[in-house]
Amino acid sequence: MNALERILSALGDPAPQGSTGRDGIPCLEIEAKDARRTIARLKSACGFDTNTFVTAIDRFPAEPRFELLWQFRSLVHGDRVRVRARLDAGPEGPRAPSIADLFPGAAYSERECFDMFGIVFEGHAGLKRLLMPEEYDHFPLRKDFPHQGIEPDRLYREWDRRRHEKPAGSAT
Amino acid sequence: MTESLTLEYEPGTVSGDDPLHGELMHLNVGPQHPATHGVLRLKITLDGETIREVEPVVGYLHRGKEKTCETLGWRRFFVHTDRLDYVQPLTNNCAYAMALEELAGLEIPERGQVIRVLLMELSRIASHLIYLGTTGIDLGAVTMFFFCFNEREKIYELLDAYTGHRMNNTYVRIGGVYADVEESVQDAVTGFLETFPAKVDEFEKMLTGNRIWYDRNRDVGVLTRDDALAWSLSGPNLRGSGVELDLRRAEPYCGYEAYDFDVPVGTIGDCYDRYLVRVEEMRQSARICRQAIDKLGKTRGGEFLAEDRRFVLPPKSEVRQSMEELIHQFKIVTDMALPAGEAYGSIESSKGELGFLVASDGTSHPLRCHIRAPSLMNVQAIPHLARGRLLSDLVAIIGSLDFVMGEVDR
Amino acid sequence: MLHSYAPILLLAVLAVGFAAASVVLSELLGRRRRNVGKKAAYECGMEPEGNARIRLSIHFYLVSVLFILFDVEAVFLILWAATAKGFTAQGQGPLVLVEVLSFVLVLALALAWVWRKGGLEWDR
Amino acid sequence: MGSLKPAGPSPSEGGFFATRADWLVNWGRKNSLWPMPLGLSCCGIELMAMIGPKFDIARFGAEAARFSPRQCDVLIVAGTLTWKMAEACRTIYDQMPDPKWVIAMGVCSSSGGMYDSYAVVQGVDMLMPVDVYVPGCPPRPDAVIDALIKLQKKIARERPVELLLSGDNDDEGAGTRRFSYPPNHAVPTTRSHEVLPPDAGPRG
Repeated sequence: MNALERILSALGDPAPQGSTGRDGIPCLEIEAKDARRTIARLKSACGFDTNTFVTAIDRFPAEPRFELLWQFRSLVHGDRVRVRARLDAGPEGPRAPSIADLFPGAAYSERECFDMFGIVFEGHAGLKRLLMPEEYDHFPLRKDFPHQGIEPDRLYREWDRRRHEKPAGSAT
Repeated sequence: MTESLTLEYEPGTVSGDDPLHGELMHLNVGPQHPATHGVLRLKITLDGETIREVEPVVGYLHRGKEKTCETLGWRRFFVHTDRLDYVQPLTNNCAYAMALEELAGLEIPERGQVIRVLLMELSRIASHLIYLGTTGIDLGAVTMFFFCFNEREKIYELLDAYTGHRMNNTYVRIGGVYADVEESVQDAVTGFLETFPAKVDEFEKMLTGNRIWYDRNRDVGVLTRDDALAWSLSGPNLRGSGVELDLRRAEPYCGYEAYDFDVPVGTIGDCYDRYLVRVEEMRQSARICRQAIDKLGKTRGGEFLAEDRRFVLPPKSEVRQSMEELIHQFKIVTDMALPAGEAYGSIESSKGELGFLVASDGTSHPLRCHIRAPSLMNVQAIPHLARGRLLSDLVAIIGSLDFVMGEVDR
Repeated sequence: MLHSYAPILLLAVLAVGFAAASVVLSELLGRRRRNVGKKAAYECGMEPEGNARIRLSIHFYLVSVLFILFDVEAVFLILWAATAKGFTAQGQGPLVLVEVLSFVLVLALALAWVWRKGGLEWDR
Repeated sequence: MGSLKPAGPSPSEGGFFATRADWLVNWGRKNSLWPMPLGLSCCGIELMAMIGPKFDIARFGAEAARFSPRQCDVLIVAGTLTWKMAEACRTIYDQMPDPKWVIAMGVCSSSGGMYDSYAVVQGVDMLMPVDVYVPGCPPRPDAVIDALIKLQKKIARERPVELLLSGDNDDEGAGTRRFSYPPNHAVPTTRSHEVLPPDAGPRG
């Protein structure tokens, strides 16, 4: 009874359509809105107790543009599952439910997804940029962002100008 | 200009019971600090010496590796994987190569796998030596730094003899390794393996029974079994908490099922257990290296690189003779395309589960290459472990979680 | 009497001279470049937030007072030790010993009281 | 960047006392270069190996690696400097007492190295004057020791006492002089496979 059947049987009623990827890891295709329900069921029913990563793929020309990927591993059964959901970039950017309360380990991965793709995770406690400076206003890993960046030294020059106007040496 | 210093005193958050309590101090253990093992910044709120709140700020070494992979293409990204977890460059190469081979469905010849196991285990020893050296010097054992770096220099010499460069040697290719391990390198490694276990005993004699080391590490940063799983920790940090999960045993790759080694597991899950687990792992890695050297001896002259010309460069001699090999080389060098699809390959690196999610749309440039960094999860666990402890315990916790910023920030 | 202090005075002069010379020379020779960041407090490369003058917990003060208490006791013991040889030569050895022991005993009582009251534990 | 002026006064001009004093001051400075190890990435590991037992820089008086800029003479930028870290790096450079020097260790700090991405400073000389560049990724520790020796030779040629006598010492502006940024290579260029959104105007 391979991993895919075990998961699909445990997920029960509206079983998402699953397939086994090239690397032998079962993949589940689900809708973004019922991601939390499925993942909560995966954690409770199927024994997936560790979140390996949360990441996204920007399939730029295709619509819906972003694809969110969660991957979990079960210590008891020793197998993995990958859950994927397609997000379309709405007017104010793609939105997705956060699973940071179910898996505390996913908090930083979600912050990185927000930082790199602009996917807003609803319900995430401290959703701010993880890697780029907080005032950075682009999303680097989107396909339409140039590799060398747009004016990468703007924040540094502003800091330098601010520094010269208000010398930091004065007693604050 | 001496303006009067107005000492406006606002009580701040005084913890109710003790009126003589001081205010909270906001301290910044910033990106440039010896104890943070790289460019990690910790915003700490201190109540006296007790840490009230810790907030790690990462990203000071974010070089945009995943974007670079999409720009450079699969083959040329190999050089960048060395700089991910820069204390064990060859392990990152092997992880990346395995993920690509899984996507391409490529089989590696037996000798190539044995060489990879040897390189990975030597890198694991080197990485644990850096852990021991830097954590030792942070907690006051200065000689530990020089002992460990002395051993690490010997490993540098081995890799220098084999690959020609001490560090960041990018010697793994898709389908195997770049060159064969000659007799001289094999003897050098054997020589190193004879003296190394005695050195590890020396380290243990210095630290394990040491009263200061024991008090600074025992019951500090205790990580229970469920917390470790919930915070997605893996590797020595997870095994320190009593969970026996080692990908070399749970999901064997590269022929690891043929080696016998045992997996050290801690009990309480504090800094001391993680230290014991890592020191024991160094001995086990030396054991695996010895078995790998025997296998190398047996398969001398065997194939160390696959023959599949879609991904593996033909040797130079053949390229000069035949036209097909020239065309193969040209096609691989310009754009080595991987079949469309998605694959996740992960190995047991010295920090935990290092994985690569590679998604290809059939061209030579990846659709997505996500690097699953174990060190990012280690940094994420710092606030959970350090809250309510003394500031000096934070140094022990950072040292014991053993993360490398190149992998955290990618 | 004065000449017995000569070595100490010479040593003091040499010490002060060396310190003054190095400060003056480095002030003169070092090329002073006043730039914006130089006077700012160093906090690992970041701009320091908040004020460094905050009210600290009372336990820091308690530890320092205890240290001074037993440090001064050590100073008296050193002085006593320096002159003890002279007294034993005059035959008053045991008397001198009893005196210093009573002094140490009083302070030992203080130490015991502090210990029992829990003044020595740091993280309560 | 000490007080080295390319067309400095010729030795004979300064008079016997100044040159002898120069020699003494430079001898003292160059043999006690306390490094400020700004270990950012892989070069930081080679920097530690350099301080380690085999390539010991204690032989050059440079092993007192303080981690506070207040007690350091030479800033060794070891590793990839990103724009987010650039502010901290420039602050640390400013907070070092004069005279100070900078060694850019490794190709990443010398010229951005293998990275021309959106987050990497294309060379530390975009932020501060650099005295010695060390090629290599990471450079072998003996290459960095060679750089240290080159820096010592450079210090030996300086003229601190002479400047003192000629009164040109208080170079007020050096620190706050607006350092002119060399051309910013991080201009976005279209890569062969990169896809442009249909409405994107001309690049750059």
